[in-house]
Amino acid sequence: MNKVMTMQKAIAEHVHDGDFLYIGGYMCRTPFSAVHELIRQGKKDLTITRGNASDDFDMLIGAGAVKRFISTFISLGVYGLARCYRRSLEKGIPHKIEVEEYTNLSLPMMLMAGAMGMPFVPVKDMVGTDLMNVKGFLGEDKYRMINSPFDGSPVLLVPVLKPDVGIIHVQQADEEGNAQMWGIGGDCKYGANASKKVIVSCERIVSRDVIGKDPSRTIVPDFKVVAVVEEPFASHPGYTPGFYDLDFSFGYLYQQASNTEEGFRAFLKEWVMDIPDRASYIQHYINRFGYARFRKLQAKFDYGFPVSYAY
Amino acid sequence: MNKVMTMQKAIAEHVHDGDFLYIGGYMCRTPFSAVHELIRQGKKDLTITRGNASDDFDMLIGAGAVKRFISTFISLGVYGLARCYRRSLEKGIPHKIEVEEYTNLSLPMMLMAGAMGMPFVPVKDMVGTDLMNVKGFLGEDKYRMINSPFDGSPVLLVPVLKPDVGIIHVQQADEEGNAQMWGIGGDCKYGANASKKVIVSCERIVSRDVIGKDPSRTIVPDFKVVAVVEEPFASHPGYTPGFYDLDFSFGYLYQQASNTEEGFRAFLKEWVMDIPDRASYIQHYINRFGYARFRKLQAKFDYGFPVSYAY
Amino acid sequence: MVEHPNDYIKPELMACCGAREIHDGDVVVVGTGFPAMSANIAKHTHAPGAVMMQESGVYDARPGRPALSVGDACLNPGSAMIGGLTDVMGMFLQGGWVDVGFLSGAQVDRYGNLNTTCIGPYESPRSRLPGSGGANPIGALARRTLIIVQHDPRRLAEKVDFITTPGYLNGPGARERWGLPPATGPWVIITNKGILRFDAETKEAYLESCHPGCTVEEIRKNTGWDLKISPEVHETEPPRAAELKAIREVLDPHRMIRVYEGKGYV
Amino acid sequence: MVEHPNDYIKPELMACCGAREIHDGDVVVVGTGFPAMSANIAKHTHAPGAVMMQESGVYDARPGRPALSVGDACLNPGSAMIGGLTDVMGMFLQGGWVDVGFLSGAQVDRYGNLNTTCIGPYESPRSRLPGSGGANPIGALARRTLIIVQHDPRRLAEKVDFITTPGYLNGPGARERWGLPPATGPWVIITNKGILRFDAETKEAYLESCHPGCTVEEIRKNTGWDLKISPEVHETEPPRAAELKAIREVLDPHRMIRVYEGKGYV
Repeated sequence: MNKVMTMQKAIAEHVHDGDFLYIGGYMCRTPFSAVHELIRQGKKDLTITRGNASDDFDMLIGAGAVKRFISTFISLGVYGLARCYRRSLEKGIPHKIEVEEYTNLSLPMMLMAGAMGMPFVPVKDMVGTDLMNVKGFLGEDKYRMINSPFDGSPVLLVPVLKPDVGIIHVQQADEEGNAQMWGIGGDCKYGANASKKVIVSCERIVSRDVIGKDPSRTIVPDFKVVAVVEEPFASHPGYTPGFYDLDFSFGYLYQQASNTEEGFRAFLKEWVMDIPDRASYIQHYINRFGYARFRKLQAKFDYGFPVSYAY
Repeated sequence: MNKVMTMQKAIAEHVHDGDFLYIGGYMCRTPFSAVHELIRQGKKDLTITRGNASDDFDMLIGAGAVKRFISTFISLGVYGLARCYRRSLEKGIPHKIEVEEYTNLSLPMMLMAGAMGMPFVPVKDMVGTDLMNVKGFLGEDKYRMINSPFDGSPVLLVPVLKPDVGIIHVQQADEEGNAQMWGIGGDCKYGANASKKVIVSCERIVSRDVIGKDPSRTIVPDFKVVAVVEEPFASHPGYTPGFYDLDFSFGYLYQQASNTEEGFRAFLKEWVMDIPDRASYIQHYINRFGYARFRKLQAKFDYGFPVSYAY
Repeated sequence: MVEHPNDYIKPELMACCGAREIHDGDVVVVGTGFPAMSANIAKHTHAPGAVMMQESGVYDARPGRPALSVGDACLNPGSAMIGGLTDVMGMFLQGGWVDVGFLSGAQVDRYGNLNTTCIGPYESPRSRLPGSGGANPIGALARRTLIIVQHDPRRLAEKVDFITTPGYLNGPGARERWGLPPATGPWVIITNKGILRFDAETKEAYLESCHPGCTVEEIRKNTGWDLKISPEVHETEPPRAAELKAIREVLDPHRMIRVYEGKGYV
Repeated sequence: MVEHPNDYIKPELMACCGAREIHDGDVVVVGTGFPAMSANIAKHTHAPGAVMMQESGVYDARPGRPALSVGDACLNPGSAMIGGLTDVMGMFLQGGWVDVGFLSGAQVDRYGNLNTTCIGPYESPRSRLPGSGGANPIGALARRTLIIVQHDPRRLAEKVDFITTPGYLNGPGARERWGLPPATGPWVIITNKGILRFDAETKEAYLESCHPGCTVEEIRKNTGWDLKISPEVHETEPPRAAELKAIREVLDPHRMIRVYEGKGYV
């Protein structure tokens, strides 16, 4: 079944207020066009998660779309602390979100366990720290300590995560949703496969034959995918390996803007609310900063070697 | 550090009698030259494991190298039941091996858990069947049933596996041991990474630069690898995607030979004991069956598309 | 009006019976031979949206020849996704995405429990069989398990020597007590003589239909337990023209299926 | 005889102090800035066999520019292996393969417990910080954790507002009681004023050496607890010529390290 559609349609049909969303990316392959669409459509009361969150999560929080955040870390990278996140937790602006805190080991393991249908998963970190003393909306179910039935040693068990929707950006996918990725993965493969349904945006749609030429690159099979959106440059200001680089100066622009609530609102108006879709976003970027700077972000040519699966 | 050596040296230096070995492969990328070398060097009292075992495990058992087998399944595929395995368990020839039985879900999960440093792993299969009533050398530690501390539901926990040595065959590796694979994986990635050290045989050794052109294909990092053996055609009569096909008639030859103890001994003499190394094995194959048949096994040309990781 | 040519062979009939149990859109774990054939017949007739995977880690393979094992070389080129055992057995099967699994065995009992481990006592087997492989998890976790087996009193046994793969275990409520997922379990037993289904209450297999040429008496005689008969017992629908067309023109032009004649299963 | 040029800046000294804690053959989890610099200095001087990885899933990267984050685009091309968080944090770190991890924080106490979560009460923080990320698992599971922090009484605190990452927790035996792996924990605290190590018995950090120009008194005054002093307290060895050569000619020709001047850590 051909699942190609616009991001507007994908988000409108498959994401509902109150949903639990896994949003992939690690500066690498951030599905930013989907994040903008979530904000444009005024989705609210969302629970969001992934390991190492960044500007996209900060923007969702600042826009008031988020009720709960299953977190490990959030910052603007080189540009320091996440401004909207701080305003939410320090000043309740626009409102105080509920946070459940894990780590970059335990949370990815919880997503892996969700993908693999496990009831819970043992992890070796977190013990002895205040991460065990603060419990959010999961309450007692944030974790359980047991003694191993094998050797009696103390073992921390954390719950599995099964998001309602997984949203990821990949290099290429076919029209039915077989999604292929290379480069830094973050918790993308397990986060998407732990989700009940997956929205895939991609730099390019390729034929099923192209997928079949290198099936080991596929991280999500089509039967889990409900929407495929061809969205070049979707990760900006993040990057996608083989396609374009991080846009550091845009990151600085966001940091400066999000320093104040007014600045953040103005940024949101200019780059999200007044923009109908990703093509217009790129158009606006080129109008504002010039094609030369846009061109500079495009990846250099540095291809590897093809392989064969033949017999 | 350059770890390139002969299979003779790799097995002699890194495998000891009584070791616990993970031996990868799934008809696909069977490290058969390593298996032959284990037999040639008369290694004994080995514990061996992987999901879905085949002729290579049957041969090790028939040769008397195996004391214990952590098993899910073993057969000769289209050629039916594993003869040496049957003789061992039904008649004690050459001796009766000890078997600990799991499944193609639970055993791979136990290897994954071993690779990930987990203390045990919950699985949803096996419950209610005789697989829980037969316990081998692991005794009570074959599994434990608990009630989930989260919701009280019954949960089966199985132990982790941490083999002394992992032996795998891949398409390509560099001199330090970064190993790259594509096509059917079986439990190869986790089996190798669960092991304390890894012996890698490969169809070709490539430069570190070639590895770096497609790092997402790497399944084992060099720091876990103790030996790299360039061993073309190492999987025969199994196959390696992109290099050569299954050799069905050789599989039939093995089935016929292994039907009787004498036949098996004769096969072992001709194809293992009287053969010093893999090059001689191929030489003997060509002498015996002709180059045309050898050539027929070579994979067709069917390359895919290169990708870029650039920014 | 559906056409039923009468030049079919028994393995074709059995393959068609399997195909009819697959719904459009089903996610199916297949092995080789019959199961692959049945799934492909379904895909080429009433269930174009059905998708297939092999436990070895392959999803939506496009084999250029009939696969002779779940790890066959021909499953690699052209497939949509290749991972490992933890992907198909873990992410897809244990993850709860698999609708249909095909299984066979040396013995099956009235509750659909299967034995692929040993004939005779486990510690000193008369015949040692391969073991579970993917069978136990498929029987434990697939929504509908389709069992294909040759029909004789030794195979359809009063008691299996070893329960390798869970059917309904010792009857109603047993799967639930062990924490197996709801709405999973054996769905049908397809033999070379007829089709057995499982009673919703008792979970016991009963005879639903006899293949053309087979009688209820013959089937009862060849079943190891006192087989119950459906009040609506009838003749199994023979292969439809469209099904045979798919087999003979698309899936198996060389009629390799003939090798199964006289055998009941793969 | 080792040469010590005196034209170095403080960040270069601190980077060299970090480098000297890395042994040949170590598996090191690095972040950006200092840690990457220290690990690379070690690799270019006494520890050519040390290997590095980033928690984002990258092993043995060959960045064409200094990485500004652990997920930077420049870490992709040329690396030896790229997976995901479960590969580096799971297979390598939790799997027990990591020798050295670098950490920093807003606060660290005498037992090497680190705070990167909040200043002030957790429920109503004066300043909300990023959270654990990879810090907690690195502090929990790496054999030797190297802590780099600016030296002032607020950062080297009597009590941290929140224990994000385990040092020796509340002292001897605590890590063992929680089941953390044996022979793991904080190894050294490198500040812009000196080097602190942990007492084998008490697990409390003590002053081992003062950087050139810093006095014991100044350091005690800038430490939030009653800092114990080693009887062999001495001056920190300044950067060696070979170390500075590696920094200036190979690793950082544009001297980007200058941005850290006056700051204690990244």
